[in-house]
Amino acid sequence: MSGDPYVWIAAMLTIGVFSFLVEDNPVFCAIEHLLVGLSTGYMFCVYWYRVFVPELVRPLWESGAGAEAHLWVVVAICVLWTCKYIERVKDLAKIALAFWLAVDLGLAIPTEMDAGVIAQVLGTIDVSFDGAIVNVVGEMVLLVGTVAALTYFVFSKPHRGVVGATAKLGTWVLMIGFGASFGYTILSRIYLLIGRVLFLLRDWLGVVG
Amino acid sequence: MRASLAVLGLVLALSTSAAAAAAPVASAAGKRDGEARGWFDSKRAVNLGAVVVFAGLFLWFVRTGRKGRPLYLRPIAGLSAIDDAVGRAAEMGRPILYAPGLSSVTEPVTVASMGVLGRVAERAARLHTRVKVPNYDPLTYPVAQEIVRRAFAKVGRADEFQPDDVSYLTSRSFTYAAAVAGMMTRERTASNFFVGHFFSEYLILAETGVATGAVQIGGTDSVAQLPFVITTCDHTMIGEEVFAAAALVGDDPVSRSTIRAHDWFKLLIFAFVILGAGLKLAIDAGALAWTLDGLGVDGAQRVIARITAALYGG
Amino acid sequence: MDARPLLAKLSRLDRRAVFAAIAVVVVLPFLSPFDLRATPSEATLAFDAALEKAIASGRPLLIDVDFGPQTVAEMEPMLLAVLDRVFAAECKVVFVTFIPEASSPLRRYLERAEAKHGLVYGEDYVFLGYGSAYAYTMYGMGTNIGAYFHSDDRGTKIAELPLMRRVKSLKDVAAVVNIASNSFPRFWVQYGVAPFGFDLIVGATAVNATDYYPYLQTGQIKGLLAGGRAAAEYEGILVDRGVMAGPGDATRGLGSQSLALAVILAFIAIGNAAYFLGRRGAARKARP
Amino acid sequence: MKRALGYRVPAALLLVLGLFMAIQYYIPHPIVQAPKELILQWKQPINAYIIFLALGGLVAMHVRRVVRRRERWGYSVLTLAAAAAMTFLGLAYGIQDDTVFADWFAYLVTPIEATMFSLLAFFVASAAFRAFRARTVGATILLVSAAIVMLGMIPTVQDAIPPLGDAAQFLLKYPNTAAKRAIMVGVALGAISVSLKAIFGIDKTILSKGG
Repeated sequence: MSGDPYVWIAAMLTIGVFSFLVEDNPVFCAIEHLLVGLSTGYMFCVYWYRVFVPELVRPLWESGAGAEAHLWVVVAICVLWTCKYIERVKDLAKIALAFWLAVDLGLAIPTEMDAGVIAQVLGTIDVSFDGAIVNVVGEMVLLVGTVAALTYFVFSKPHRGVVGATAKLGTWVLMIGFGASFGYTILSRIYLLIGRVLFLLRDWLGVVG
Repeated sequence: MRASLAVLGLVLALSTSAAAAAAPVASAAGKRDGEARGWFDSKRAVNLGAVVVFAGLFLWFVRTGRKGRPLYLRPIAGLSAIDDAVGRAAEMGRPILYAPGLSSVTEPVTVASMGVLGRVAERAARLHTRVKVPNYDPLTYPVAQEIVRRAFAKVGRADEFQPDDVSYLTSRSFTYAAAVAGMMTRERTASNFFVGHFFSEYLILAETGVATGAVQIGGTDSVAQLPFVITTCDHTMIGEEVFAAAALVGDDPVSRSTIRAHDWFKLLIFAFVILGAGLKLAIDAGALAWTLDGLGVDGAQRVIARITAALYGG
Repeated sequence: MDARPLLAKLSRLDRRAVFAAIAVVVVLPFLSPFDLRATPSEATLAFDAALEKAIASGRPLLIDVDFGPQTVAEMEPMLLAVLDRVFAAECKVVFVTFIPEASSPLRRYLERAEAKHGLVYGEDYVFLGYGSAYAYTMYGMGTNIGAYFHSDDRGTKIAELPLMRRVKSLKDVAAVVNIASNSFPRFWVQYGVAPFGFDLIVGATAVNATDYYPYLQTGQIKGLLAGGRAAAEYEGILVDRGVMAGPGDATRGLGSQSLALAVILAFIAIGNAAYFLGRRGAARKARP
Repeated sequence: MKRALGYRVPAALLLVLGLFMAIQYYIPHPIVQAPKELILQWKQPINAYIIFLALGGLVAMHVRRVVRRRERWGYSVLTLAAAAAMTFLGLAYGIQDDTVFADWFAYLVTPIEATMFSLLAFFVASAAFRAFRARTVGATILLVSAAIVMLGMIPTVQDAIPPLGDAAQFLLKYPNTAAKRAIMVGVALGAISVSLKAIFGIDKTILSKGG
């Protein structure tokens, strides 16, 4: 049995969260609101000490007006974004939002094409029918399955006739894939529970070696 | 604006394809010191070509979309179910929950989710139903609030919009899961929407929603969570269907028309896959070497080696 | 005894009965533990081979640890096994993380490894600490690590660390090992491997791992430890190779996991049996 | 002027900077890469600032709930107290490992979040029990595929019936990859299309023309 008060508190909180499985209750509601509050404080301090001060406040403070010009752009964007909360100048915030959108959406175009389309298509055509029968069948399933599943995502043709049949096959491939990864995921979820059980049995109660 | 758009599209297509054509010259210059320093990274020529082709198709269908020709698009399950789900919540006099996912509003899937949110909020406003939007991302939070406010105003019920319904909770995934699970159970939301990018915490939200007896509509691009969306939602928009739903939801013919660009590009992918796989089989089976020798092409092995390296280098 | 009413009742079973069964089955094996050995899968063997190749090259490694305390049960055994392997082979390692809550647990693991393997900080290993805006920093580290990490986790300037003089960018490392419970491996592929082409070796949770099989197939990642079970497989490999004294937590967890899977399958079978009997019963009642 | 600032300027910035961020991917020349590097480095501090504003919004909401004695306002007092305490501890004594701030995180936040995460073990079981019913062809395939993988993952079953383990590996390696690959391609095309629509101003949802 652990003597450390922090371990006892953590154990009580753990049991409190598990109680949500039985039904929603005031203890869980309290723990949830406590968690939101603590996370708010945690996030503020971590981003303040680890990002905001070292990356912006200190360089600006030390070099004053002579700071690298780009830091003033950061300040400008932050000011523009603050306008969202001031009714009269609300629209100015859209400039900061547009900057943010441009950076992410602009960069998404080539990177999505690389990792999402080209890599997957090159992977699909890289069929190799040498080796064991199960690999040959597998490569066939992979090739046909990918094409069929992609046909399910055709929008401008009604799913009838050949397109319909291929899309149907595609749905089945999707279902096999989802079933397989669902089954496989159960493993890691159980490990999470094992982690908490080990905490309660080993660190708190000391029942397990 | 329309003319400048078309001109810009052309300029983009021309300049990038010109750059692609000039690739060998520029990249040769860059190659000398090993690292591509020149004006074009030839390793990314294929990517550039693909983007230019997609952008070309996209701009072409923007043009045809402007002509307003009706285009067939197959129904998307999640989309048609929105009205029933909102109606159900209105009948029961209980609020709707819309979780826009954990990614920032600058991620494409969250941009799509904002489009769907606009449609849901509009329908809810028309039926005097509250829409609770718990946010994970600090940037998505004010944008979502703006969209829901605009939906209520558009239906002439700006006064019924409660700003606190669209709230920022936290940027920690399991704190968010706990808070939203609590919200669903206590506010007894009648219909839940999960549209956007989710991580492992998704199943906590969805299973809690199922336990409250809510109707659930899900749509996500996160491949890892789709198996859980399928098993917890009455209607699911799988991957690209979320983007298609966002294009359909605005009833804007141009947006609708851009989905044709996706399908035409898929056609190119089908052709490339069939040719590519066929060619690989021919190479493996030695058929290609045999035919090249037959045609008297000398150095067939060098040609095949280069094809293999380029296409199947992997 | 007509089973139908029992099965009908079972199909509408309250989900809390399912919860209770899972709780019992997970706790039981820890009260009477039994050691279960798992046969390594292809992905685990690829992980081992890729790590061995990187160690054999003699060049330093970059290990990016992105798991918080919540996924310790599945990810900690992976990290501890990798630490034992790389430090037993006197491999030089630069550590980094992109999630704030990973820093303090990682410091504790490194302190234990430093004591166990007699390491010298700054020469045998360096911990650069937490870098935010993950995708952009990964993309930036491809060309210039110093631009994104001015100093290490302990505040010492990069230039003063001997190991960092050998590792200016990701071109100077034999491989990047990413032990992550979130989707950062996907960003390493998109912003690291795609532009710069180094070897990426991934340890992930079981659910995210199914996302990375396509990357393994295309060679974008060279090896994959998929979830706690793969960690148990890798522990087995290292025990047989004499690197680890005995099986770690992952192997012990296999017992709980196997029983829980069996219980879930039983519930699925019951649910379907009751569903079909219910339908057949209704069909018979419908006939005049 | 308000009209311009309201929509046309942000739209133009989105168009120009969006195209630049796309095109820079193909041009390694330092003249183009230097500004991009700079922009990427701006992300971190701006991101922090935006989080501070959102946290402020959260605190304001809880204060309103307490002041107006809305339903469950007592819990909001708890949230505000916890946020104040954690912030005070962090600012007053720092956030390094040996501080009370780090202890509170390790012994209060972490166990709650880890336990929330572990609830998934229960929910995945209840979802399987409810959803894996052979109602339709698709549901049956989902069920059979999941059952094979689960059976194949149990070491004793895998050793007793080796083909089951191989079948599980086969399902995970081939059809699962095919499904994921098709979804990834579809998602990538969708993402590129949404990006182009936003950059070219065809989809105005986010920058919300008017209203």
